[in-house]
Amino acid sequence: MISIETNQKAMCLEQAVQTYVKPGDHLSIGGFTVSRNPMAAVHEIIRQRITNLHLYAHSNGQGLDELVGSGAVSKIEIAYSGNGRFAPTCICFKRQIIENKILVEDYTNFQMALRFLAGSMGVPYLPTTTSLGTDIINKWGFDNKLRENDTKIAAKKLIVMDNPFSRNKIPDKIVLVPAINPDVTLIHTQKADTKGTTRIQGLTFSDVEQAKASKTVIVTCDELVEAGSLNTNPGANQLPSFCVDAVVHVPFGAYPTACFGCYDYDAPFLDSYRDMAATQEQFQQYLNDYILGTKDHSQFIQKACGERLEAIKANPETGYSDQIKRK
Amino acid sequence: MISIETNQKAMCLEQAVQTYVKPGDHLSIGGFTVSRNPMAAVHEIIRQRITNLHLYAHSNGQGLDELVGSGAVSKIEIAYSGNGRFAPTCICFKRQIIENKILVEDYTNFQMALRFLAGSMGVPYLPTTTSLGTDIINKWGFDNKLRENDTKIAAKKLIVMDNPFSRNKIPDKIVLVPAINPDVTLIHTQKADTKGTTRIQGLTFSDVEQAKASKTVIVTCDELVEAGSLNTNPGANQLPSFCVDAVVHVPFGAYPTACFGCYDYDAPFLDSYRDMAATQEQFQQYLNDYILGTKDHSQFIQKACGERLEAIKANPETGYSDQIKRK
Amino acid sequence: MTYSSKEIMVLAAARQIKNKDIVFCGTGISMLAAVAAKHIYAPDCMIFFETGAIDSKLEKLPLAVSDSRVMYGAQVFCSLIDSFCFMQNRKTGSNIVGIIGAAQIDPFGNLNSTMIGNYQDTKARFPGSGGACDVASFVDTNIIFMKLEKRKFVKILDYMTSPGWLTGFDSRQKQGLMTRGPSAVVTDMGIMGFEKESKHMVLKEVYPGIDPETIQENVGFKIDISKATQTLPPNSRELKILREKTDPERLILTKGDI
Amino acid sequence: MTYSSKEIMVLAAARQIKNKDIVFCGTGISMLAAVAAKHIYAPDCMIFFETGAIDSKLEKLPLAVSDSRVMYGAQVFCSLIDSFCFMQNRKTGSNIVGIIGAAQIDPFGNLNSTMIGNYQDTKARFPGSGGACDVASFVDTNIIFMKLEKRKFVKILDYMTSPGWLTGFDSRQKQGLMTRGPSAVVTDMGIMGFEKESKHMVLKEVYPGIDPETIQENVGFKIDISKATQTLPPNSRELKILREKTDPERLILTKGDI
Repeated sequence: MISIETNQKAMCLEQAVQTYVKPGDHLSIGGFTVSRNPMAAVHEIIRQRITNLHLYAHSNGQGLDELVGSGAVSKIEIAYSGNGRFAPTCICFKRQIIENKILVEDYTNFQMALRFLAGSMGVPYLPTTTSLGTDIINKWGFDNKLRENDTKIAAKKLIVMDNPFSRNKIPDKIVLVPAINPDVTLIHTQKADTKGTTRIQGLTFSDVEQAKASKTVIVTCDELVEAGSLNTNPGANQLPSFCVDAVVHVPFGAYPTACFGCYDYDAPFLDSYRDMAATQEQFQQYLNDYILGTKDHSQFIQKACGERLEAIKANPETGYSDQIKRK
Repeated sequence: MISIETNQKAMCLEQAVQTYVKPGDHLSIGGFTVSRNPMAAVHEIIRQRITNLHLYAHSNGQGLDELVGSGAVSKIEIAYSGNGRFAPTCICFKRQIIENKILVEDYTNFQMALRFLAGSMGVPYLPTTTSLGTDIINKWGFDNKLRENDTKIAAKKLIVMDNPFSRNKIPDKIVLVPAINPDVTLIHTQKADTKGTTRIQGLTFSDVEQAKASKTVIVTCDELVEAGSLNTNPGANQLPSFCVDAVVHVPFGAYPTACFGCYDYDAPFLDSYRDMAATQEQFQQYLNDYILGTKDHSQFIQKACGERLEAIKANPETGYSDQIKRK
Repeated sequence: MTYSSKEIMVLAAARQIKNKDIVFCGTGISMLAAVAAKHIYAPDCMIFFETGAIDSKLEKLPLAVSDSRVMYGAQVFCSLIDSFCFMQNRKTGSNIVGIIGAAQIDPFGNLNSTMIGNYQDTKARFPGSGGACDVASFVDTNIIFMKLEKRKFVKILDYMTSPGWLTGFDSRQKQGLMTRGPSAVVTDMGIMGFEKESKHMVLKEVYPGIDPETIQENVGFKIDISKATQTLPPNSRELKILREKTDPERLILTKGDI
Repeated sequence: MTYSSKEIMVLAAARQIKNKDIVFCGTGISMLAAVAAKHIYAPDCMIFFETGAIDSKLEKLPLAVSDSRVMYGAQVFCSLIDSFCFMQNRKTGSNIVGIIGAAQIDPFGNLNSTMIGNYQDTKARFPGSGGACDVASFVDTNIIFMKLEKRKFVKILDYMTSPGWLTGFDSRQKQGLMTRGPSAVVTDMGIMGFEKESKHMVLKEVYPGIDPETIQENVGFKIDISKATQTLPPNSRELKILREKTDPERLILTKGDI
């Protein structure tokens, strides 16, 4: 009972990115600060020199910063751009905003999560009461003209309206945040099967909503298993195969960020990245040496992590590593 | 590190219902048609003769029907009232509507789920596009006067408004469905710990949203485990302890409905229930014999199921029983 | 080979399912049709339920959409909300086929599964929408199951639970619904469709041995029966799989409502 | 026993946590304060993160709210949306205490964690709201962490990321926010509160050895320092647990931003 369509989903990363990521696409990437950034896929986008991307991320760290630093991104909508203690604000992100090289639209954490949820639900917006009275509402990064010209961008950043169900004005005002429907979403996960059934272990962040909101989805995974073999525990799976277009087996695909239960973030590398990204010249050198100068993710890891690879592997009981130096 | 509050949550069913369910309360019950109805708790409400309840259910079967039949319910908001092949429409429910003994407000499945979700999110409503042009929108079971008099009922059944983010009118109209915040929610689950951490195995239906939307929550469970022992697999748990007020150990607490992995629905009993509930007189006799005439759920099961109990126990591999006669 | 009207009805619906389809079905005969489709015609179609069980294994026939038999061996457990979101989202929505039943249908395929009488003065009561209105609102391909009876095929519904083509022509889009109305009404005597422009019900197929006039007699409003073709009778393979694999216990084939 | 200003700052915040509290915290020093509270004062408080880890075990100090160390041994994994819903819902909302930091604060406890300059012409950039605006919008008890510096305590924010008491008095309610503004600003020299009516910042406590005048000198606007009391110095038990159990690797105590 294996269909043709089924077999076409498992492919190499080069092919997946070539097939599904186009210049100018609205791209969404999963993960959260130091965890499960889809780094292998991000690096492949950089290698294929795909540019002018409109990036959606929730609270992303390394993946966002490298994409932005490489010049692949022209606009970004986001709640948070930081890499934990390693980079309280993402480094290339910070520089490119100050140098006016990317346009940013700022939302809150809850709002970005609601926006992906709205996209996955097929509704144009979801209501909340967060951010009333703040500059999240008052200051817009994308002006009306930009919004009119690109119909993939929401017609408005957000709308404040009266609560139509109000009794005694509780609550009185509602903030409507617009849905996001990316052209393509990249997520990295611990396990997937060759049909596309996807299992995220540990926290899912907003990966599930991002994927469900998206027109196409690329899943990279640390372990690729036989079609149907995840069906023994359906409650542990998040994405049905019909939500996924490409499944790519990439061991350590989130490196240098963490993948709960598989490996930890590579703290020494993230510390050194801070220096390697300190200026655009240095970052270009990093790109040349580490990304453009390597053929694929396994070569990148050899260069970036080398012998530390054993140390970042997770303790199967706790899901993180006690070996990696974090200070 | 066990707190006083922790220990107070595990209690007997009589105490839990006495403490948390009051006449006139807005009550929500979990489960779906033939599965995981919180039957033991429903029967205890009937035994304690708590009345004038405003009932919220999603797509409930046996629990709803017995509550309604017993006269405990005055108003009900619901998507579906049926018991699978055993009662395509719930029997007492049908009779009491025709006899004008209860008031009903009809919503759709998706709308009821959204209403609980809205309640759990603390927003007054959620938007959707389902039901445009239908009598779900045009015909209201609760009139404006009733809605004005009971401020726990939503000010309006629903509101149709223009899509404020509309581009090319896609979508053009939006249906806003109001949040539900029950006074108390009853759910039955396979496992909970004595602090209140709750694990539902199999489909969760709308139990999680109902519980999170509620001011108080009573969880009955087939297995009560030591505080913290479910923390070894946090991804399998749905409700944190701080959402739960009372945890009650009730083996077969969903009987005669099914509890995935534990036991199946008792098909012969559900078939005979159809006859026992056929008239109000017969149903009163059923109540006297089976509910009021039994002291607790274990006595009820003895009477209702007797020697079939072995047959309804689930095959641990499939989660259901191959022994129970379903024809 | 002889067969019952229920059997041809189930198979007639099942034949419409393709391998690429993601099938949403309700309880009873619509579930039987979906499972039969998977067993006979479209092994790669995925069946899912409003309760959130996706791509269920269905080794045994469930008697309700919450039956533990929809859970065993499923691909993913989702929430109720997720189930309906799959119908609405950009990627999966267009591949979803709904199969639902009702108590009444009108000439434009609008359905009543709520009540008979005045809403404030109920004469008969059904379970309510459940997911029927939602699937009828959200999917592009919706197949309706109805036993052919005059009291079921009525000119005016007592209560419109689920939207069909509303009042015909472009009334459905005008109300804001973004998908197509029902594509077929599968009955125990034949299959109805809807006229391209007016969206009024027409007879598309009659089952072998049924006279189109008999169908008209059982419909409470006038339909065009002039262009109906004959449905292929079930062959022995179809019947064998339906009887021996899909419902060997005859839980639905001989019991339960249509 | 000697202690650093960072240590007394962490302990001053941690002392405000009670056993019944459900503590929401961000990265860095606010996380350290939450974990210290659980180790020292309120073993039954539950710590949760915007990433959805509820009641984390926290055997090792996480370096980000997505760190795998927040996942191990947690009670429940929720979604990001769930985390913020717990703040808003009727049952759990009032027990939640937020602990957040920022780059700038104004006299009414409004915060900037987004940028310096004009929004169309950025001079310096911070990570953005993350969950800060949400927690500041939703919870009744919000504790703010700030290093006391004139460039951080400013009269007018460059960008208001998170709502405090807005322009004071009842302006917060008038904007539609349904909860109270911040309750305390914990700095490395003392603790600020907000005047009951006007909601203007006032000095509540000074740490031992700090002159209230010095605090005023480091605040970019005038505050009432006349009613400040002295904070109890950390005792040896507090310091011992903080140093040996909460951050034995000194990941935050000697490194990282406040």
